[in-house]
Amino acid sequence: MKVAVIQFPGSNCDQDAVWALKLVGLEAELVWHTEKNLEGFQAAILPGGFSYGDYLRAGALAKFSPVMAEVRRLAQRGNPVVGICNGFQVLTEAGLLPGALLANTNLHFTCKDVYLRVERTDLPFTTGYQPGQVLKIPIAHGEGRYYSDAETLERLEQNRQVVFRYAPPPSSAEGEADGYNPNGSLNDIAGIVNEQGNVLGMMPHPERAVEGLLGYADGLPFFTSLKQALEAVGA
Amino acid sequence: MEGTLPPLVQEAGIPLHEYREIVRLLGREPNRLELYLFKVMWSEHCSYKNSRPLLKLLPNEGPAVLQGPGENAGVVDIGEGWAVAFKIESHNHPSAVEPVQGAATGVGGIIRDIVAMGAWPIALLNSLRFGKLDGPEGDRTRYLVRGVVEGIAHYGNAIGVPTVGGEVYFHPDYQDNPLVNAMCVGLLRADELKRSRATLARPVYYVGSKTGRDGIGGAAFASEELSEESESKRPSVQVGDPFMGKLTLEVTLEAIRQDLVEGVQDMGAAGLTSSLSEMAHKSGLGIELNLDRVPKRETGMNPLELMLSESQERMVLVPRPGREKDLETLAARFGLDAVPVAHMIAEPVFRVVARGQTVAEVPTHALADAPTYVREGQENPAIAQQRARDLNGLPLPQNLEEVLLRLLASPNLCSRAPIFERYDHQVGTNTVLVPGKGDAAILRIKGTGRGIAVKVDANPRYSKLAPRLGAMHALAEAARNVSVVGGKPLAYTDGLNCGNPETPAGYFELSETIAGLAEASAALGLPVVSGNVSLYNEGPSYRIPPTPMVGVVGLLENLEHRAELGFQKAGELVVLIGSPEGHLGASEYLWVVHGLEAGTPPAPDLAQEARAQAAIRELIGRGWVKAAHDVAEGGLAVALAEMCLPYSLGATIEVRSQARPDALLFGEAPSRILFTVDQALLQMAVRVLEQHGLPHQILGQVGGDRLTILMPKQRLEWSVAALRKAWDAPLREVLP
Amino acid sequence: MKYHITLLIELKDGILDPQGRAVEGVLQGLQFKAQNVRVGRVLEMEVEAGSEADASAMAHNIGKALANPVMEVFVVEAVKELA
Amino acid sequence: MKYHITLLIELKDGILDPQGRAVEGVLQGLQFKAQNVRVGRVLEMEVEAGSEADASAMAHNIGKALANPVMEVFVVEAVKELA
Ligand SMILES: Nc1ncnc2c1ncn2[C@@H]1O[C@H](COP(=O)(O)OP(=O)(O)O)[C@@H](O)[C@H]1O
Ligand SMILES: [Mg+2]
Repeated sequence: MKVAVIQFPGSNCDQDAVWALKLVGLEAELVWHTEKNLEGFQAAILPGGFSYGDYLRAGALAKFSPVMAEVRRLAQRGNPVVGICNGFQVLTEAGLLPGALLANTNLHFTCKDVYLRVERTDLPFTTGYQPGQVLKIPIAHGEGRYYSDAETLERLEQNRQVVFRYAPPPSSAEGEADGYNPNGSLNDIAGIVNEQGNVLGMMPHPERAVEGLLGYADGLPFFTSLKQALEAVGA
Repeated sequence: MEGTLPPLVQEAGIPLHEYREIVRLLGREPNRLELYLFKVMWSEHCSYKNSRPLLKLLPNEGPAVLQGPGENAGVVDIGEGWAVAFKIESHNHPSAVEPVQGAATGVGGIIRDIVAMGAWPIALLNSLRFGKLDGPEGDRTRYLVRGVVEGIAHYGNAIGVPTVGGEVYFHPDYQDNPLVNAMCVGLLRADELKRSRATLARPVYYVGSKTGRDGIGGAAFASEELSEESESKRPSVQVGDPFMGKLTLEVTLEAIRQDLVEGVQDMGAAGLTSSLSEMAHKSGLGIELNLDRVPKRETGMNPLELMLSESQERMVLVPRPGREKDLETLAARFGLDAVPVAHMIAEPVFRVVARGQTVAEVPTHALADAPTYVREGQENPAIAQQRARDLNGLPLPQNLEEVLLRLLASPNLCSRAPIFERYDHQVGTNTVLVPGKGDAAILRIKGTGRGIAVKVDANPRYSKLAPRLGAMHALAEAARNVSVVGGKPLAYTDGLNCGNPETPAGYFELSETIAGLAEASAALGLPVVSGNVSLYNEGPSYRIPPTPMVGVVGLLENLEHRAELGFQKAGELVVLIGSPEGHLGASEYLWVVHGLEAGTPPAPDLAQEARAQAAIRELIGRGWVKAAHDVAEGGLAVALAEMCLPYSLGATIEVRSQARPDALLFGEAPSRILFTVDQALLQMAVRVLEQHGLPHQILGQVGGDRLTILMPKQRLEWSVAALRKAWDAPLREVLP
Repeated sequence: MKYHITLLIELKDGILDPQGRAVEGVLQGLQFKAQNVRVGRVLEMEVEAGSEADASAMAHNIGKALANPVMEVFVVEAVKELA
Repeated sequence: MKYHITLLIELKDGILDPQGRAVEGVLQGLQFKAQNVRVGRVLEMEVEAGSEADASAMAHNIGKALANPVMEVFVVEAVKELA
């Protein structure tokens, strides 16, 4: 039940992902981007950060890393593959997920809490959530505006591939009701899956939201769901 | 010889008496390269020639101190085998010339100092000073603010170290000379502390980015007044590369983890020259550098350019015997250059070789031991006059409700969210108290129940009017901020930003500032473990206020017991430690409402300060207090308003005193702390305050969505929403 | 032979370019009446190739590798032989 | 008349270009032997001007306003009359 956390040069949420995985009792290992073999791993996480400095375009250069061929193979075999923040950008750049992530409309890196509505609870990452549940999860990115052409968007919606959507806060004391979409994403998209439902990308950071001590708990079910899914397959 | 300065000396801009000293130390005339080695090593930035005699006054020992001043960073013990390394560093002049890259490279530089101690950087803070946002100068100020914030965000976010705190002040005296100081805190195992040392015959490796013509002469540049000439120095601007910075950090720390290296040193100001010569000097040895081996980015670089280059993202590593290949393999894995460019020699000289020829050879102690200066200071009489101004006749404002809104909307008191939202303050998943939630940031130490609290502070208005008091307040307030979240202050780092020490007024301010720090250090029992000096922040028509940016690190032994600043529970009682009466002298109120910067800052009572901090820590440590906030600029009313904002929870407060209402509401005084406590615990809490011999008052109760203040003759009331509106807007306009 | 390549990578028409808008705002504030401002990237580099045609083909492939077809287009702006 | 302007803003020689370095490293990994890669910005926009000479002058002034003289240079790459 081992999860690979891929380390590109410039990844910086790699250790945080390992920490969150271990917290729910999953085995996790860092895998350097030049690795050509993911044998023995049941799932992979592409963590947040600034792979290759995010130079040229966030995620643009990491798609050429040798390990990506293996990530693709894992995805094709139906194993769970998760891209968080920069990892999401890498997955779209690599064509493992449709669309692209463009510069936030506010044109700057933004680190703050956002609210997400869970649109699907039948995925290996979301069985622990209630349908329509609203989560508080932090974001930290400069290029998170989800974009795709109209057809792709339509298809995403029809296939129910949108997993998380930015939403207004549940109570007014917790922030503004308008302006809840932090980056200008189309259809308030914060996270999507591929058609098969095993490759997920999201801009917010569930791995930062797994401990009450840090003020969050809503990211925990993400990882416990993943654990259950992996155990179900393993068993 | 006076009239006939040798042309070389004139070109290098070295004072004649220093040149003579160089000739004496060498026993001969230096060649051009050697002269420049002296120029950079004897600059204030590298040699502390004006500040060293004064800095000796600062206490630097204490039970927690593992490494005091003198290394790349100070280190304190935080228990369970862990230690933290921290230091503050200025990047003022580069930021004035090119704000984005100046700030970015400032962040990169301080991170490398922490890494050089063998510590994993876990937090960044910054302390910024700008001129006016209004009036015709506002455009340039906004340009600088945007650039500096972008630079800090660019570097810190990408390298993956959370920026968890800082402070920003706007004051007209920084118009021509903004200040950008960055502080970094790193975590290490106490027994893995590294120093800048090497043993005989060891090869010395250069690791990281290649050397280009970046920032040539930067260290010397930093020690000069900004002038028209700075324009022409522009081509030498250094560009930060957080991506390479991250790889360099990982190689260095992994090499330490695998025990491959015996010594570590960053390449900061004055690049190869200072890093190698200082390491040799500290090791009691000499070093021979072969310039042909230095990785170069550009062709045709001459020895002088190589020696003075301040290219970023470079480190010096000294492998343990037999581990050279392992180090090279490790660096190759990250795609970095790792080249033995030098080796340690017995003869205590710094020898530079290029193409088989010795191009410079200088005794290491000569470079290290710049002459020091003790000067005569004298206060600028205009400041004494401003201080002496009588404030008794000050008119009372008509509408006190409006005054609070104006204060909350002043650039020095308004919300900092537009700034800190641009910084990743959570990467690393250790940030327990994020910016905006507490007076200090709290970081947990994974695998323990412990945490550290960090804060940097300095009030330029106090320091301008009374440098000695200002410095005392800076340390007291930074420590108080750490105490009110529940942390016990352990030690501090200080970034001393002052004017030209060669002028009597500049020297007066520097020496008074250090004297004030020394006094407060002793009284509060807090040692200094690292710091930085940035002098010559002065030009023909301006001098910055002396600005001692004090960064305090404190320990929370049990993270369960901590406090934040916002009111959290309706029904809790609001208690004030200290007196409700504040002083108007040097206050933010006086400036914002009356346009005056005058009077004397309040005189700190350091013994009471220590007791107030101990008391609030005790209350938090017992688990009785979850909300606490120090009363700083803007006085009681502003502090209460700030407590309403985080959770949109109001309070009803009654102030009983015959003092002027503006002094009660907006006057400032040290050692004051507001906290809330459950009714059932009130008596016990009060007993703690009595045991500590502290004046205190129960002011009122938390609840509702309004802040109400009942005064002897009037009732003031604001909705929390109105407070927020005033407070939110001003910096949003600068950073949309 | 050595060739110098200039490659432009730009956002497709119709995709919101907030940076372009911001620049437009700045320019209009400065009384330049610029419209439809778009901001993209220019890459300059040197490559070895047997002929100009080879260098052009290489420039094309590099553009293809670096641009994201979801929202970008690239243009080989120039290919010049270096002395 | 309307003109289309293309403006390149690039880092001065000798100034470290971290983006260029990173792109170069990746291209070399892909067996493109690209060297001295530099990454800059390209701006495209439309302006009103009385003549092509006026439009060029305007392009020049815009370049001057937008390039950071501390680190950057600009080139007016093209000025074209629009139908
Ligand atoms: N104001 C100060 N207070 C205490 N220590 C200081 C102060 N200024 C400098 N130091 C110490 O002097 C030493 C030399 O500083 P510096 O040359 O800035 O180091 P580096 O080159 O590593 O940045 C360091 O140990 C630093 O912490
Ligand atoms: Mg150092």
